[in-house]
Amino acid sequence: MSVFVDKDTRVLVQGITGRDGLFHALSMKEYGTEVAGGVTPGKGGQKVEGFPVFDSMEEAVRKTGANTSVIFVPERFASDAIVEAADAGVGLVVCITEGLPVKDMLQVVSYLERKGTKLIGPNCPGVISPGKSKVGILPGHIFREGNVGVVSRSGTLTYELVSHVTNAGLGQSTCVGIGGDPIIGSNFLDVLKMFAEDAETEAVVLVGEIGGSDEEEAARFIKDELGKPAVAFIAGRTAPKGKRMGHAGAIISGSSGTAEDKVAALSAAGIPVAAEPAEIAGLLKEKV
Amino acid sequence: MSVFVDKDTRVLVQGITGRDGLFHALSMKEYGTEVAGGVTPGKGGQKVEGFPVFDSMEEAVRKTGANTSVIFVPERFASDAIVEAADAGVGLVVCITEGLPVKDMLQVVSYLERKGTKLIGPNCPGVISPGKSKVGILPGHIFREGNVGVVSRSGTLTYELVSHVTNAGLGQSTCVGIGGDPIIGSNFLDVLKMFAEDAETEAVVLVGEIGGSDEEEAARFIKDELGKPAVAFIAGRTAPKGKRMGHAGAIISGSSGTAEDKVAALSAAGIPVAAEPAEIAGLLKEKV
Amino acid sequence: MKLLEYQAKEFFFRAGIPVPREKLVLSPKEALSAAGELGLPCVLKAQVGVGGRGKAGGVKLAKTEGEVKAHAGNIIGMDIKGEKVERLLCSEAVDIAEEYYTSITNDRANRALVLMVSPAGGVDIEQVASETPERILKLQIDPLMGLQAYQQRRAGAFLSEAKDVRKQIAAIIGKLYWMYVCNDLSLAEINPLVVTGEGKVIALDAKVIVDDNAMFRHPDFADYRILSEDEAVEHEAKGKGLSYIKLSGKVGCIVNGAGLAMATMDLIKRYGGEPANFLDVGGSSSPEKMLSAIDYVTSDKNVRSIFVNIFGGITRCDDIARGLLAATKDNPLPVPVVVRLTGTNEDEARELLEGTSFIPATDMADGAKKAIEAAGDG
Amino acid sequence: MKLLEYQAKEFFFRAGIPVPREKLVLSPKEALSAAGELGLPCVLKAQVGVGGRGKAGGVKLAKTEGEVKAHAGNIIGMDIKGEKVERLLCSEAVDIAEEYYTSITNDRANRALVLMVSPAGGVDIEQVASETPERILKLQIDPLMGLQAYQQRRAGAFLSEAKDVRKQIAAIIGKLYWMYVCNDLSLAEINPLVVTGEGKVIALDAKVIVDDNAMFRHPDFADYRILSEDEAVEHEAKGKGLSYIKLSGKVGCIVNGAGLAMATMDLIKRYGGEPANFLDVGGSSSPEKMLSAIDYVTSDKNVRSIFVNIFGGITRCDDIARGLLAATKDNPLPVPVVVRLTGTNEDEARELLEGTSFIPATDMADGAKKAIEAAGDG
Repeated sequence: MSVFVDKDTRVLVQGITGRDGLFHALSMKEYGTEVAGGVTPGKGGQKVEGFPVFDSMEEAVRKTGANTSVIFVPERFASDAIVEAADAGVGLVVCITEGLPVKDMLQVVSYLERKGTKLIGPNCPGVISPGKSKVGILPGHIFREGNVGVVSRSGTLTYELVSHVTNAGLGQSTCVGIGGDPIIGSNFLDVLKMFAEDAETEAVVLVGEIGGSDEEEAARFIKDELGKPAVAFIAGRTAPKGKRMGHAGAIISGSSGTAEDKVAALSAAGIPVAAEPAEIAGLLKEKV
Repeated sequence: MSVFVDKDTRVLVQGITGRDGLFHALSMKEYGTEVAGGVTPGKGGQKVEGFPVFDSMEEAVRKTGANTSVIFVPERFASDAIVEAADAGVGLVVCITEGLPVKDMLQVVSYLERKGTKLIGPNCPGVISPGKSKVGILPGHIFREGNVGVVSRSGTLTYELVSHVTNAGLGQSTCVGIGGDPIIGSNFLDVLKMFAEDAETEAVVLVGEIGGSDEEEAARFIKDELGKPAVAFIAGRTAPKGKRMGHAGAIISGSSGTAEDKVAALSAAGIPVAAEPAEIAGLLKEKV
Repeated sequence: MKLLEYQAKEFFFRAGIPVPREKLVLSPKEALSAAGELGLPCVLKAQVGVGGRGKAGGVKLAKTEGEVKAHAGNIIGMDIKGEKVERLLCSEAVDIAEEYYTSITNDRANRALVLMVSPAGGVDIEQVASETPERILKLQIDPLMGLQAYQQRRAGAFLSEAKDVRKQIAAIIGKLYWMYVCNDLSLAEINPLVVTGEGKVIALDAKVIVDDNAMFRHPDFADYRILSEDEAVEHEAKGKGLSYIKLSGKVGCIVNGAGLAMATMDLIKRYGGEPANFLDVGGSSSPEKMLSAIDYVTSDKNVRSIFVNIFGGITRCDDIARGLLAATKDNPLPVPVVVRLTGTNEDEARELLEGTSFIPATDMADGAKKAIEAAGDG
Repeated sequence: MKLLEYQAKEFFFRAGIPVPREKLVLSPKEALSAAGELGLPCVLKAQVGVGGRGKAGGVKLAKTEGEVKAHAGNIIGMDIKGEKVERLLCSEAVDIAEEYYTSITNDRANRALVLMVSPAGGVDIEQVASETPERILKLQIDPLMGLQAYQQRRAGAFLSEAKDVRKQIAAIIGKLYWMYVCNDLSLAEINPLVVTGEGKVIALDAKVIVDDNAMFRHPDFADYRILSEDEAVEHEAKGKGLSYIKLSGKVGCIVNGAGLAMATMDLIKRYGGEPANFLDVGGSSSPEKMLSAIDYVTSDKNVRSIFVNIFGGITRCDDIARGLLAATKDNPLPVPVVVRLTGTNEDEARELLEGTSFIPATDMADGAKKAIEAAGDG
């Protein structure tokens, strides 16, 4: 058991003939993920680096039996690609592309919920269950099989934290980057609920940042319902007010969404918060 | 047990201060239905014929604990009224109003499905479980408690058929008029599925008419899945092609949707079809 | 409300869907001048609401001015399935390489819009559906998401191998969808959608039906309403709350409820008569409504008797009775009227009609038989 | 993209939402002539992107021509939270009977639009939310159904007892919603929405933010972009694929990834330094991007050192190294640069930088410390 992906994950890459799509198709394959092929409208019938290319997700799913898709198409076409994947029947869509319009995503998220299709992202690094499967752009070599679940609003900061966890001899069950776009398919709560039910996950690392109140909600869930130990890191203690720090949601509006608030909420819920990335492994070791 | 309504049904009348709304609020109450009050925006706080009037469904549900609504507001406001009822948390909405735009209804039906709110109509006479509750405009005195489930696309034709059934000494478990608008909330299949699971329903009368292929689908379901005897009546054997016979759906387009096709499909599924309304009771008696 | 081709093409044009260069004309003279503008050869197409105009000789190719004049003269005034041709669309002749079928309509069973395309264009799509269903692609359109770009691409790919043609089709389908949604249509059909010799995709014919229930949102559409004689009567009746459809029999019907009205017609036929009309007076019938109902039925000179069949639910039988009495107060009815009233306030109604010239009936079958007899029908 | 008040009011006006009669002016002279047109008294409002202009003295009532000239002269050129006032909105004075708060925004947690109204208008809504949450009504808007008429009515009823006022509010909220949807907004706020002495409801202030991700659908909106000096730099950087925000410290940062960039700033602070900026070079960083990143950071004259912190995932460390080398090939860097590269191709990168003036760091903490030391900060 693991979360989102496992050995049975069969991936289609939407936008496989693009530079990033192909690079990561190869990188996923190298990691051991079963990459069934890809889709680029108008380029069906070709092969790129051995991957079959299809014109549509419907055809690709029908011919390959894939159950997952990862999206690298430009932002203007990304929401259509998500819906096409859901309609083609895949159970999980990972959208790497960033910057999707809010209006489109509000519709997409509501639609996918109705269809029962899970979505990670947009604007996310993807998901990995070390030793089983990787769907996205995470650098596979820093991960290691184990029992720590990681959920994060960030990309490279996650790698930084994971590398400390791995170096400390702790492996990961699943690591999910939920994405930094204004509207995302899976938020902290969605992933934490999955970790709560995942037998392989024994402890959780939560990587948050300024903006919104997702960390506060996560703290409440961890305290009341997760049933497993958790530690956290919050980025943005030095972020100025009213400035969007890269991610759409990473902004302190008025006086809400500060790192202090989040650290306080997590601490109050009994969740240790690392003062710097290197501390995360130590805190985690005390818990497991 | 019964279908859609029972002794616990508590009704709010949307448009209770209108002529039809008030007339049928009284008629339902007289039949024994628990009418908790009604809603007319801008007229909250009044009482009409003893019924409390509220400004909004939210307030009305909160203050009365009603679980059902019946709609008598003009067609331009009816889809909003349906959504308001669903959002206020009622489990069943019966829309008597006819002539709702298709675009609106496509949205409403999809939305209510997601919310888990049942809808009967628009353009329907409503539903009655004799001796328990009546929600709509059906004339209560022609019904009688019993074990025949009736489902119909029509209004007065249903009364005609029911009166034959009642006069023959057979009572009804529940009688549902599903409505004649282009898009309706509950169709034959939805109601037949409920009859299949309803312990009180021992046989079914299906009242169809020309147009569409709902009767054909119903025939398949009755044969394969209903598990109870059924008889049918089809109106429109003499209807000309290409003319809309009152109901939006009652039209023979090209060569499809004819009464002959429907009678043939029902007969092929082993469902006796009455040649005229008076025959229905005799056919039913042979079955039960 | 069904539009005529030239009106539907106006919708297409505004939506940016390519159509041939065309001109509406009302006479052979106008046709000649239109042909002069458009160039020869050109196609003359009868503008009628009924289908099958091609087989009926209502569509002709004209290669010379003489042919334009002759064909226009033949088509204008022609009777196509009971509809007199008054308008002619003069259209540039198009070099057709491929013909497809495309439509968006409302799928009642699935309660969703459906996009339907087929490479078998120019023919009856129902025939294609029953004989070669694999040549039709149906795509449901989700009410939340609307038509997706990938669905447009899939439709394009289903119709053609050529990339450029696929792109044009996808774009046209997108425009057709927006036209459908923004105008509250219940059908938007292009049959055929053609690829010309030069590889351009254009809508050669156009069929548009507006959702009658949404007409209140488009008050300007009333100007598009062009009715045949029968339709004009039906439309006028609708304005008075009556669903009236004229048929060819002798026994007039006045019924409350569409289903019961059909069943009444069926019963008349069953007992050997022929119904003269479908007439649903609807719910909450007022005496005024009954008066107009009688007017419509008796204005049909074939009618020899009337069967009034009312099951009182909302409709109160005494209201109906009063309406009948009011209608006969000043001038006696020209034909016998059989009355069957049951349900709400039926006793009161019976009393009201007692001793009048209305013929009472005990039930539907009795009423139908008496009406047929009175009409001398069957 | 956040609009200035007068721009937001243009959106309101086009959407049919009542606003006061107003005129944008750029000088006291223009203010005088505007006041002449609008009549006295009038209100002069500084047009700035930052909040709190009222407290800062950027909004003044002028009762005489003398006051118009004096206030306009004071406000134009005024510095409000670092933003220099260049534009002034001259607005008719409104007789205020009631003040409400109304907004539509995007609720990230619930992934839905939310309509928020409060009878406590004219003040900070966050304060209302924390102190008297019962005075705020929040209604979620379903993406399929959109804002429903009943929700508009409910909002109106929450704000006022008066039927006519309720109706006006419901109508304004409906227009606000369509304005929001059609223009891809991420905030549409009216604070205050006022009832005048005559019972007319109008939007006295207006705040509109456009969803940056949807700007491609509204190319004309680019004309609305008015940037302060800092914002202009940030916007220009964005065009080059960089998220750059200038801060006030001495240690410049160049990082890949927004989260890691914030964590890097936090670490510099933790070890006693002050970050000079936030800078995320994003994924797939090319040598060109590194060059511009260095340009931005070194254009800040406070910067005494730079910490390049890269975790290679998509970003290849050797690309970063090549970018750094290219940037120093022609002219040496004006400040010491500490480099920490880990992840994809890190060995290759290390080799590339060996023997150059770049100061290598083993990890984040090491890099932060070395950069602080190099800056002489802390």
